[in-house]
Amino acid sequence: MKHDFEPKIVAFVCTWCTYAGADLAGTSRMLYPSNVRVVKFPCTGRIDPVFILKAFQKGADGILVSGCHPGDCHYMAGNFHARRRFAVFRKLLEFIGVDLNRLEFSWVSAAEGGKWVEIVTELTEKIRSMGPLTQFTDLNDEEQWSGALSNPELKAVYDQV
Amino acid sequence: MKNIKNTKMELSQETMNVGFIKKVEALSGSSVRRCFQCGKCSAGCPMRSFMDHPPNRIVRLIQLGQWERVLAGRSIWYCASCETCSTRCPNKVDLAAIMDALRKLSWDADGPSKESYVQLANKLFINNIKQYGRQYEMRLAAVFNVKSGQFLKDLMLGPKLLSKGKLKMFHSKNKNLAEIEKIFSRIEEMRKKGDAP
Amino acid sequence: MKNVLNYSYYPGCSLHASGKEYDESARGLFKALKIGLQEVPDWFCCGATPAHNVDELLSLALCAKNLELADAVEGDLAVACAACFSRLKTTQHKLGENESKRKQVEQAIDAKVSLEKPVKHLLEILARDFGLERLHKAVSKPLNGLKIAPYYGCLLTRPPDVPQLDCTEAPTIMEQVLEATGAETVPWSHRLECCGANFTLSRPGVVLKLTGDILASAKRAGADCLVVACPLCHGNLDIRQKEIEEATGEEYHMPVFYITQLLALACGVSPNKLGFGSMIVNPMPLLKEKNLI
Amino acid sequence: MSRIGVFICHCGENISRTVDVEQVAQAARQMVGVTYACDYKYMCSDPGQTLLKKAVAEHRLEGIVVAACSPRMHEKTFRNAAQAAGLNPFLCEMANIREHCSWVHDDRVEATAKATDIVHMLVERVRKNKKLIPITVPVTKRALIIGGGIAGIQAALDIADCGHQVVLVEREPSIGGHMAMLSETFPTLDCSQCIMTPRMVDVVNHPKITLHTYSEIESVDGYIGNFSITIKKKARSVDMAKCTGCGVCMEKCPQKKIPNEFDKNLGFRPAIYVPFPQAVPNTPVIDREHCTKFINGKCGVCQKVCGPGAVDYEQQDELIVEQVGAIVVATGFKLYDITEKPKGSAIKGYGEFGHGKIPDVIDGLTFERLASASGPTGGKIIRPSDGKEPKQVVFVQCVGSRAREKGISYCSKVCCMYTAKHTMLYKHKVHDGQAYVFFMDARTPGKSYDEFWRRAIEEEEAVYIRGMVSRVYQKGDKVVVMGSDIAVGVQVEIEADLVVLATAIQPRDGADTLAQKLGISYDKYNFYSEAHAKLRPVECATAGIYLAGACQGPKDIPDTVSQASAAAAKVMTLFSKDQLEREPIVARVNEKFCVGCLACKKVCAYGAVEEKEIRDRQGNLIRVVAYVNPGVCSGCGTCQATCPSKSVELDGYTDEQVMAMLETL
Repeated sequence: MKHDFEPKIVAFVCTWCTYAGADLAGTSRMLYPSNVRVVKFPCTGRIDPVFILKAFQKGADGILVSGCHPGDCHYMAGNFHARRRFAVFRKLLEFIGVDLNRLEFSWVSAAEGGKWVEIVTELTEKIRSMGPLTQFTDLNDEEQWSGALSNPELKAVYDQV
Repeated sequence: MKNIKNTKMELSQETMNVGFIKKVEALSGSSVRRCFQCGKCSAGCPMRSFMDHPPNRIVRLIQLGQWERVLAGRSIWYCASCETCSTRCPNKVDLAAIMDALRKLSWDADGPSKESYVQLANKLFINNIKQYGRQYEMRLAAVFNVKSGQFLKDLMLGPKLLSKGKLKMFHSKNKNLAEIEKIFSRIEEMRKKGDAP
Repeated sequence: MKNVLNYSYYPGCSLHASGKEYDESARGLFKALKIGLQEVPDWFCCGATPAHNVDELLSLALCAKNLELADAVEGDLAVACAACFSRLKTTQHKLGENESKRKQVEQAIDAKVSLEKPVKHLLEILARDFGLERLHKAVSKPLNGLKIAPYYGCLLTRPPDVPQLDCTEAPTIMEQVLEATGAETVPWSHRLECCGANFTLSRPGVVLKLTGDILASAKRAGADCLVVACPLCHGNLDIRQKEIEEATGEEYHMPVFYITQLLALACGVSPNKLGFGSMIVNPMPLLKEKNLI
Repeated sequence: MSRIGVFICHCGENISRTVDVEQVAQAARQMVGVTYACDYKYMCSDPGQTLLKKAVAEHRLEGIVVAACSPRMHEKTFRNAAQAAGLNPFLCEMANIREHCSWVHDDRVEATAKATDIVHMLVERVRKNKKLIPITVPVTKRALIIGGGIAGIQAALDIADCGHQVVLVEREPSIGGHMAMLSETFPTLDCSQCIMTPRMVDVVNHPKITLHTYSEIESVDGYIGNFSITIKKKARSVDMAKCTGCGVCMEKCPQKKIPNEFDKNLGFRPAIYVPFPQAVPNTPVIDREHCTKFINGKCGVCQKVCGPGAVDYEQQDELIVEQVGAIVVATGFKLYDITEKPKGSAIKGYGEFGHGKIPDVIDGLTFERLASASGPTGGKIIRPSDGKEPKQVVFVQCVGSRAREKGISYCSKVCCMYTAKHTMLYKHKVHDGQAYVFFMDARTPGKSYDEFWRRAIEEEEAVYIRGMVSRVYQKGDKVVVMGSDIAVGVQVEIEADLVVLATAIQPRDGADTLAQKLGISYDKYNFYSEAHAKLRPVECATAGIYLAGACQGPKDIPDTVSQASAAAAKVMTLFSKDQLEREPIVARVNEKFCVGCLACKKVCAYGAVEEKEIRDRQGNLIRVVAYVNPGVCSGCGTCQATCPSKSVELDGYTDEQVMAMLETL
């Protein structure tokens, strides 16, 4: 291994633009870090913020959401809905204490294989320098293994049940 | 003559001199109407900064038959005949030839334009040919300075060139001189008869 | 000694006066290469720019008459001066395609115009007729280490369908000829710009500006010297260089050679016969520095 | 689902060079639910597919993951193979280990690990996949065309010639639209009437075309393949079945001085009239606003003189219903009327041109009528004010167009060309006249267009002056135009006899209300929006509705006809099947959980979400829920991500499937 820490990046992409753009990076034989896992959706409009939480929870260190350029959406306005939705969602993420640098949004068209490579590479390097995201995995471990309820109020409720 | 450069153009069939357009086209052998004012001629013209009307505007003024504005300006006398405009014109408007035509028209009319130094130099040059058959730069320069009243112009250059053997003080007569004179007189005659422009 | 090629020769007025080193070196070079040059007897002025500037018919007639004179001498017509070359070619071109102009000219010179004889610039003869390979072989003193800015000026290549010497906007003929001698040519921006030749007498201010730009560009490109094929360009670049330096405060000291001077030097002609002494900007220090004399 | 087969492709060496395919197969065998895994040199080849089919049968596979190239490349191939093996095609997924893995990574260990991860994700996904059945919708093979201009006529004839029924609805008494008003057309200068009127006659004679003129769309119901259209036939006051088109009524009508709209008010018409002699149908209509009989009841001449007894003052507006499967909207344009300044509109007037005040300042369409051989002057170009022949005519381009401040920022596209044409027509008719054109840019993209424009200048000697006109005013019997030649840099003044303004092109009045009836989108100027500017230029986002001509944006005749034929081709594609089959990637509403907030309806760009009333057996309304019409839904899934109660699911991309994939991280 070349690095101490290999971050796990999940990319939520739309099938018409960014997925095709990533395909183009492949057919053009461009190289980029292998940390990214791609999840395909018909449109960024389909991407529920819950998926992002889920991915973080399951150990993703960074997340990329990418779709068609504004105005180029295959479904006319799906990417606008997504953009608006995530603008709000970022506030929530900030509130629960996730560094917003771990979540990136971009537009990559079907013709922008190079841009896809650039974005994935930059994000990987950025997350690598930030280190792993432990908040969620720690929580996960506690829930599953410790069985201890740290909060006295919760404990009271638990005991009642 | 009052400065008409910036005055309003009142366009009508009377004020647009179509005859002038036709004359320029005939003399230059180039279409004037073909120009669509892309400005490439002015973009590459080495003399643009010395001109009052840039080359593209000259063509535009011809298109509108504004002969006074064209000939009153000094632009035509500052064209260096470098052919850059004609070479690069996307519409094959031969502006260098059009400039020649305009100078001829101005020359013939003893033009409203007197870019006198250039006119004078051209006149002397042609007279030299008529008189000697070949150019004698020393004579050309000296006469030019005398006629233009710039007695001291390039004063320092003369002796230097002379010492380098670059200026001939004396010259022999060309054997074909009679023939040259005939060419001049024939052309003059043709013009009198209206056989030549 | 038999010549490999033979030409009739039209030097033009300048080559008998301010451009005499062009004439001397051209004759020297051609002799060394065994190319015959026979001057057209009693040729006269082609009219140059002033004539066609104000009187196209006169200009065409003068050239047509000269072409007629040239017919008496054997061989294609070799022309050294770019202006004469341009005028003669233009005349052939215009009279060839315009019936009425041809008739007028015929009336003016009282003879049939003959457009058959090919008019060739010296460069064309060297690069094409004689050939770069033969030229390369003839070099006895390669011009190694000399960085040259070849200057074409206006009339060698423009307008496109008239001189047909080389590509109008990106010619390489001078570079090719010079590189055959082992010299290095620099790529530079002002190869094809106008020097303002026509105004040297009437509006020297114009010349100072245009020629100044050319010198500055050549200096920027790192050239040791300029090479020209036109006596008018030479006049402006060489004779007025001192004035330009005074006006702009820039120092150039850039010798301006006729292309034939350097070629002849490379082909072993004695430097004494090449008119280096006639140049205003002294080329000797440069030639000595490069071990060429 | 627990019997998954994993098939890993080498793709020659494209994958196996960087990915250890055997190791991936080995890892796959350890994954939960995987019954069978193998690798093969070329999965997409015939032997590869046979291998796949055999494995399905032998191992009783219930789901398939093909780890190979991008699904964009071969998903269809492998789904077909799965189907041939007896599996539902939607139980086959592709893991992209070529474009997204072997081609973009060079480290064999990393690439193999990533490929294994990708396969794992897809295996988990397939386990949650459900069988999906393609959606079928019946298609009524009948098309509605709205608008009887050249666009509507072209589309109607194309579709009808293909053997389908067409209903053509036109608001005016005659079809023909603007093209019937034009004199000659650029760039060929052929006579507009000569090429237009035969097409109009073709329409009326076509056995497959039902023509409703003087009619408007009242309402639109239904969806692709199944529209129900209510059409209002306005009372014509003439029985079309009885009328022979003899024209006696028009001759005898005592009202003769009504300005003729078709001739841009240059001529007059009676109260019972056909707009122009070549009108189709050639049945007159009574203009009830101007007819004396309708104003005060004191006439009735036309009824008396009508031999067949076709004139019917009692006729009422009539509503008819037509069932169609597709709609082509071809409502065309109108010219921006700079004399009026519509209230509440962002569009400002152009007082400085004096249009409407100075009689000799006219618009382009008026000039067309002047130059038309069948126009009010018989093709003689005269000034409206005194009927004299104008010797100096000034044309002004871009009046209203390309002027953000005035409310229209777009280019009207046809003005440069028709103005060039006008200068030619003028020169052909007034040989000693001089045409001047003030223009900002000449926009002449199109076959033989720039050449045409240059011809106007170089051969027909029109003087083009680059620069906009500042003001136009009356001076005696002349109209003075104040402009500027920006090439010369001085002001220009021309004392003209006639000034022609090339005013902007706008959508027809009422374009927005029609769009609302149809459920299609339109831009801020009321031009209709296409589904995709490049790839779906003639379709609306609403399935089954197509666009043709200037209603979608300013357009010239060749472009209009092309678009109309393209729209017709789209309709014919739709009609080529009895049932409309669509990929079943559509959203479904779980009515049990739906709270009826209809947030989904708001975000749906296709209008696929409808309100559905849930009633008890007595018919009492219990609640309203959302319903996604599968015939209209395009499957973007925005509704699902929006739904606050998670009661919409997009088939093929359910939350369950996505979550299963994320679980593997």
